[in-house]
Amino acid sequence: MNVEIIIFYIFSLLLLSSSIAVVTVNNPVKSAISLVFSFFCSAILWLLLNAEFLSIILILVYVGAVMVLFLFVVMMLDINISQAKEGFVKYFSIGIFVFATIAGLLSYFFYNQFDNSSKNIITSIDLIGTDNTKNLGYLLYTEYLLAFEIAAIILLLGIISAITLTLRKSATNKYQNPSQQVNVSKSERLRIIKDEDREK
Amino acid sequence: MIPMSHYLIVSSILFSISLAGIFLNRKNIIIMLMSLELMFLSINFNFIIFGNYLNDLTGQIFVFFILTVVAAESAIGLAIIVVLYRNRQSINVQDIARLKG
Amino acid sequence: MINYLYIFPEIIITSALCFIIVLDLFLPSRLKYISYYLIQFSLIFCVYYIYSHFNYLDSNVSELYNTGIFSNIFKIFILLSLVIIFYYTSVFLNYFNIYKTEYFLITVFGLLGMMIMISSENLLLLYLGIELLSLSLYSVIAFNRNSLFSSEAAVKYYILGAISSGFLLFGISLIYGLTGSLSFNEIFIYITSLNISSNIDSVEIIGLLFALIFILISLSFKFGAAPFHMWIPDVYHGSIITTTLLLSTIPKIAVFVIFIKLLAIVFSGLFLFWSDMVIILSILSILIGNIIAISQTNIKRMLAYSTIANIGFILLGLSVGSVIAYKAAMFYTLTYVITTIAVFGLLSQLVYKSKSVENISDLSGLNSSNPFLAFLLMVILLSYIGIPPLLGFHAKLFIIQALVESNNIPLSIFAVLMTVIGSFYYLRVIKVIYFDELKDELLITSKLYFTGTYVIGLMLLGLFPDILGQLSQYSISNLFNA
Amino acid sequence: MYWQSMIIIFSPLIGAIILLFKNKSTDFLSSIIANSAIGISMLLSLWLFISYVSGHNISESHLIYTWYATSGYFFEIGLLIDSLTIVMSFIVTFISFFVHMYSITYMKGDPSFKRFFIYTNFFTFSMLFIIFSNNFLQLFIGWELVGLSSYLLIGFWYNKPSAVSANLKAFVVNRVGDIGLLLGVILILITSNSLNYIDFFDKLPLLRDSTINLLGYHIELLPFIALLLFIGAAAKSAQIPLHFWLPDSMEGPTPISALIHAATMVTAGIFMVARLSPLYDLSGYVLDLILVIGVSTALFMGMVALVQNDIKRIIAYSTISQLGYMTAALGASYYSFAIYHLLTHAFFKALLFLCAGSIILKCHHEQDITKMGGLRKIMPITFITFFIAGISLMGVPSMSGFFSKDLIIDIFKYSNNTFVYYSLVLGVFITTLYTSKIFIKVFLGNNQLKIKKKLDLEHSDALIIPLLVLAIPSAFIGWSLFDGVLFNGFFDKSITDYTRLDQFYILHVEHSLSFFLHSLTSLSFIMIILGIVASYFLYYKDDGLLEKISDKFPLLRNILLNEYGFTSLSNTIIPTYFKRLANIIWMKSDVSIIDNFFVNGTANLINFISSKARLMQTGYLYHYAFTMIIGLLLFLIIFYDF
Amino acid sequence: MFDLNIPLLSLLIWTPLLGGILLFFINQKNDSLIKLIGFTFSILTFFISIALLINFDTSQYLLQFVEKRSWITTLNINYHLAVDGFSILFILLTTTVSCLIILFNFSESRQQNNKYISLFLILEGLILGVFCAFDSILFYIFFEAMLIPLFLIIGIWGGPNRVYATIKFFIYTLFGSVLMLVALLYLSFKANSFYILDYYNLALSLDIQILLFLAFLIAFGIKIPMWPVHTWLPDAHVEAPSSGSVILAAVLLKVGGYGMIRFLLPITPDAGLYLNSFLIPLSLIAIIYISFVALAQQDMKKLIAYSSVAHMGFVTLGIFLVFNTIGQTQDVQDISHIGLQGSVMQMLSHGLISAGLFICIGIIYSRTKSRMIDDQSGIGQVMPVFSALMMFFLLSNSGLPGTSGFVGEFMVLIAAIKNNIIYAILASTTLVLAASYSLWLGKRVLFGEVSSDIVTSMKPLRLDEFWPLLILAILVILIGIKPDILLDISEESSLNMIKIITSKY
Repeated sequence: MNVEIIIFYIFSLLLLSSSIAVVTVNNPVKSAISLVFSFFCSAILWLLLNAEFLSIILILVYVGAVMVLFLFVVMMLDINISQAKEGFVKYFSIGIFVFATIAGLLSYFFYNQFDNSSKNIITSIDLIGTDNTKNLGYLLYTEYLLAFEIAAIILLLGIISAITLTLRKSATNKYQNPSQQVNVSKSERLRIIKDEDREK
Repeated sequence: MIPMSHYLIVSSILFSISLAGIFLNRKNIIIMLMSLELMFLSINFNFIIFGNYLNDLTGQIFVFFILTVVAAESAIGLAIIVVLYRNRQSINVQDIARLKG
Repeated sequence: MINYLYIFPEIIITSALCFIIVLDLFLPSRLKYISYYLIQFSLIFCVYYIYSHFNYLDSNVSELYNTGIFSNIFKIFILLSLVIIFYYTSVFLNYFNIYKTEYFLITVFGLLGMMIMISSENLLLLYLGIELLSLSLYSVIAFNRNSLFSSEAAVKYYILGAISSGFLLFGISLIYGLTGSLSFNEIFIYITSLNISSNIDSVEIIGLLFALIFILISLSFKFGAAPFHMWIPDVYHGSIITTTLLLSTIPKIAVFVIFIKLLAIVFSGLFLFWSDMVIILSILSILIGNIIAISQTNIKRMLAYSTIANIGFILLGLSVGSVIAYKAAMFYTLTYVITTIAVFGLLSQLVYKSKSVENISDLSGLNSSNPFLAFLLMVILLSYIGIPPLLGFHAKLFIIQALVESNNIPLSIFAVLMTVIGSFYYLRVIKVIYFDELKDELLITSKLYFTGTYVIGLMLLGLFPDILGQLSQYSISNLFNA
Repeated sequence: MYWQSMIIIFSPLIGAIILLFKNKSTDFLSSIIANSAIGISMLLSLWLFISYVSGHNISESHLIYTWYATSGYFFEIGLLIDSLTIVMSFIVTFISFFVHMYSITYMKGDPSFKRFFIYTNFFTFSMLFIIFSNNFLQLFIGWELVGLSSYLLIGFWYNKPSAVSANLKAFVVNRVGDIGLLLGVILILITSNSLNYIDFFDKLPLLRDSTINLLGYHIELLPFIALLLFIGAAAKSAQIPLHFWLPDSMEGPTPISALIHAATMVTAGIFMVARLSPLYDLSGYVLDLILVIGVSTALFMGMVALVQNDIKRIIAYSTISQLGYMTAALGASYYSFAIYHLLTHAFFKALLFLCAGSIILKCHHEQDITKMGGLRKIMPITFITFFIAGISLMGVPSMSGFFSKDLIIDIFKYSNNTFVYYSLVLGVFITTLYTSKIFIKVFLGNNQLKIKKKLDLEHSDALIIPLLVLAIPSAFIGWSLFDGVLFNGFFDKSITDYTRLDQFYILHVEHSLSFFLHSLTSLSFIMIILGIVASYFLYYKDDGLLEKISDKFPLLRNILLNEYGFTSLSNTIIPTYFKRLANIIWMKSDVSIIDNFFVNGTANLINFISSKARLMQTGYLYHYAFTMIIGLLLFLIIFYDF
Repeated sequence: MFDLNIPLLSLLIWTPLLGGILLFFINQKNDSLIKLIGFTFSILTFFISIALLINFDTSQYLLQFVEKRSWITTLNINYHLAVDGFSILFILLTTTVSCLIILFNFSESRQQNNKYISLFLILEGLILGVFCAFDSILFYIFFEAMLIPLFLIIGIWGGPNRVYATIKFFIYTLFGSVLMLVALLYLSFKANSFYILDYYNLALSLDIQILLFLAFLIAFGIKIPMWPVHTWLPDAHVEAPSSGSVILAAVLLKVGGYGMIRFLLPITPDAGLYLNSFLIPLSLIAIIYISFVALAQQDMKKLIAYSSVAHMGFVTLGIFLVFNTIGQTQDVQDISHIGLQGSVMQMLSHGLISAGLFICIGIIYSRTKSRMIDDQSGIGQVMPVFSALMMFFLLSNSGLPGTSGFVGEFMVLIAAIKNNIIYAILASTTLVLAASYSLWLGKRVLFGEVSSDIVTSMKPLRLDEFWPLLILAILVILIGIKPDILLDISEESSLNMIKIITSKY
């Protein structure tokens, strides 16, 4: 019995139970918190798998940014959560069935596939290199540079589309349109009004 | 020593939970989104496990990209949900069934 | 290292994107058309560039990216299609006063995704390309923010699309775990090195089979093959018509390329398995598409089901697994895209009661109000049915020919019989156009010069199907020689 | 002979075509064209007839043109000129000419005057086409064309519903017979590889023992062919059970009844059997069948004539009955006798009809004899000619009808076929009865219709001349042709019964004079006298007597009035059941089962499936996701076993 | 024979097609110009077909006027045109009838006349294409493309129930033809060529032959149409405008018979022999059963439509009987040759007669606006010339000798009797049945008392109505009295066809 094994089982259990909570809990806020907890557990498990950089990224980016975004949206939309989960029971058995079948199939398969050879044992020795982050960075900027660029484009797309979708010119807000300001012409700025009274 | 299959089994159970979560959820789209996050988490698990097993960093690279993309995806997804909410004042899954047949 | 010359087309697009994003901010609304024309120009320039470096680019950039003749043909096709789609889109958006440059920009992101998909030689790049495309499509669908339908469609597509991405990734992870590589080439070598027929029950093969199923399902989802088609009717229906036009055309080409690359090359060793899966998919698609389309009243929805049926036909061609069949499938895909651009483009130009055309009955009596338009629409629909000598016929002919050559007579009979059932709903539209009384005058948003030319070109292509036939032959043979 | 025959045949056709395409022509011009066309034919026929009778008795065959020729089979249109042809052509053209002449007056003032002559000219052509034909195809073509002419002429007054019903009936019934004829013709073609009469006759010995497979039974070929052909003949010559169209055909103009439905067309069947005598000689039991049909037609149809009151119908039934006599002769293989009776009958029956027409015209188209009377003084010529024709019909010795009819009766007398013999003799009695009935009712008694006598002859010359001309052969042709022609080997080259004929002549006839004298003591002459006496009492002396007798036998009367059920069968039962059957087939089978159930049913089924299947698309996201996941699951399960 | 270097067949096909396309661009108000152009092009086509006939060598069975250009190189499909003795007869029929239809159309005025006539010309071109094509895919393309013009003709200018009728017609025929496509592709795969004559040399097993046979049978059986797949025809006829009915009955149905001769006979003779005990009853049912159905009709067009089906029963009978000669003596083969010729003859004759009848019904309809038999009576008194012509066609329809209607039936019956006398006995009932329904129609419509004021006020026959009828009538008589004018043309081809079938196995 080694510490790693204990950690593995504990956090695996926590991970699975919290993810079940994500799915079953009524309140989206609670659900989100459970998800955060799942992420946290996985980060720890990832550490066991020699993925230090990714486990930190998971915490930073996921828990720190994405989940916050989730929570933010949940709060902002002010969702009515008091409704009961009608029909849940009805579908629950099907859910369990599907869950059991897929999980069973996959587990059975994995168990057969990867349990026999000696290579299948995860060791605590770092096989890849001492500095996981550095190695990753190196690969990222050499072999997978193109992919990296594309990822950047994806993020850009994410930004643009999120903005385009949600940005609304509210009637109550007062705002300036920079392009209008820049392109303003003389005739628009100055209006010459004939003073009829004076002409008389 | 934890056998690799244990990790994989954990990840596949996670995957199954997320799948079940997607269609068991009849109320809230956001929970669906969260189930999806779980699904990606399980996939990331897979990659990391396999990377470890193969003694190869490509798996982790992949996970890195998945994280990036899923973040962007979540942003867009949430934006869409916001748009939907503005139109319908609800993000109840059972309410968004105008398109059918 | 990457020789950037090879990815110059992508670089052109990306830089044009970045430039126009910024430029557009500073353009006054009356000058917004400039960015539209810039986008169009950059697309055409890109076509020109690819065309002028057609052979020069014929090499692998790296393990990640391939820009062979095969990819170039599809890229040119996609680019040209997108130019046409943008033409219709701009007319449509301008008419309904919802013009936004972002629409085009986001679409061009999708285009980039497709180009990456087409060229990718690596599962990672493939994934990124697919995601880029999907993300852009999610936003484009939701673009008409004030429409409940649009946002509902976007949500549905988003959730289901994410599930499908998950499946894809799961499959990829299995492949990675089994072969230790993401490169198409290495996976191909690994699979062919396994002696499939002798150890059919070995764990590796079962693992690969699992991976194959996950990847295939994900791609079928993107393609719209039943039973993973559920999003198609809703999304087509919910989006504005030009988005439907976009959705139903070029992404299918990109997905088709992926299909053919993965199935015909990478997983060619697993033909025994995937051909059965593809047959199941195609039979279901043809059945569901053709049968449910009959009871549709919304024209976009009907065409959505028709898309499913058409996808079924493409898959039917793929399932055969011979070079002739790939050729036929490619021919079919190109034909399908050309025809679909025509039909949605034409419908996008119609206005009924100051709204875009929605129901089939909106078209009634079109022949008496605008005979030329009615004629064009009829030609397109007949092409869909597969009435010779229109293009659609040749497409079906090629597919069935491939099936027959592989001695798959029952499937070919099934296919032709479903064509007959399918003809019914197209005929109903023709019936509405030609035989019904005129209800309310349909307005046209722009002159029909372009559409007319396009459809007549379609007819000419039908008379000379060798053009597309040779193209398919050329590109498929290049795929296999490369 | 070739060109003469060609002119005989085609002159009427040309006349018809000229009339058809001549747009404006007066009635006079039309009649001139029509009559001269027939006149040419008649004169040439007469000339040919005389030259044949005077010894130039040869048989020759010509090809006119090829209809179609293919490997081993040859379809032609040609001529066969022999004594039989010549006799028939003489009869047809002669009667046709005089009927045409008669019609000029009879049809005067009819709006379709020209059309009438087109039809009659065309009919004459068709009839000659049959007569001169040297092959079966041509026979069939002509056969149908005369049917067509008959159809057109019966329905000549096409706005009269009864006329158009009658002509439809006539055509359809004839078509029933044509089925037999056509099948027979084709059987001949495929068994003998030729349609030419002569070729076929040459092949007959080879075909004697051949059989044909009909539903697994092997049937002798030649009798079968003979039977099929006789069905055609029976329909055309109005033999039981295909006779019922003929009485109805009296809806046509009376000259037509004279020409077609008494003298010429209806005898085509007799002619055909005679023409095919080599075949019928070999056809065994079919001859017996023909005999039975002939005798029963002769007897039973004559009985029907007794209860009729319409003058034309009586004569029509009489025609059927006389045709029965001819058929009986055919059945006894004495074809020449049949042809001989055909010849005499043509004249006197045509004359009877023309007289009837004359009477009808005088009586303002009243045809019921019970309403007529006393026309003797008003129409003396008609009276005399009718009298001649009448006694000829009865068979009063020395008249034409006597020679031909008594010959037929004598066949059976000498062949000890007593049943047939007595039947036919009874037929003579009946013939006498109804002939006398007409005679008495029309010419004697009171002038019920108050018809005035005019100073001129009863009608114009064109109407009277034919009556007078036809009266001559009706009276004398029997005797004049008896020894010199009939028993002098005239038909030797065309009909095969010459040995029988010779024997008959030597054994039973000896000479026409002795035949005549002998007959004065025969049973049939007694019957004639009995008949005249009976009719004197029944029709002249006491009107009530007939009523009483018929009241005594209501069943018999009803049977006769209903023509043994044929009237209702042909007028109501068959059409009704046909229609009902047609309707059932259409509505039940075609519309309900094939169209609605299979065709539209499939479409509706697909529609139904479609409308149900679209409900799968519920619109709920979780259902969509569920479908995807189930799809995944299924794929995994299906392919896990690989 | 002199050799022309003009591609006569292409000219034949494309003249009407171009005429049709040209007419689309003519202003629909300019009625006389439309008629002029339409007639010019159709008469031009007719003259081309006459030129074809003059240059046709009837003494040989080989294909003539062959034109071959490669078309779809990827599949090795060629633009391959030629004619043999069968096709040229049908070409002549098509050009003649089309000419007359366009002439007849002059009498009718309608909306969008330019399109109407244009569609007719296009239809004519496509039908001619079917008869000329010797590449199977080209054949199929023409075969199926024919649907569109007729679909539109019936759908746009048809009667009140036209939608049902057109869609039924379209789907029915499409259903038939798609199976044929599979069969054609299979054959081309086996023969490694799309040239139809190459299929004749294939040695196919019986099972395969049966499948192929059924595919072709469904295609052509629906087109011709055979019982029990005939139900589209009455509907289509009733709803079609008069001239549409004419071309449908006169020419379009013949495509089915032509296809049977071209494909069923030489390619799948064994299957034919095997299935004949099932096929011949179908033909006999068509003859008898459909005649009864015709008897029950109240609608003139339906009656004639059903009568067409019955007549086509003879065509199929003659064709199917050819199968029975396989393995028989020379004598039997000669007879079945007569039967085959009879089928061809029956088709040609029916083309002319039904054209005449439908024109007649069209004339009545244009005056009384009703096709119901009960609505009219005594037309003969008002329109004597017309009635005479209509009566003539009705009589021809009942197979009167001396008209073309007799020739085919007679020849088919010859073949039937040789095979089995029961077939002949059953088939010959048509003599009575056809006469019954034809003449019954004549009796009700033309004869009798004038029924109503509508009939009384019917206008007399116009010249542009009279001439088509007269020409048809003359042709009917001409063929009736001297059929070898036409029979000689197809003689060699037919003999060769029999030889192919019998020598193959």
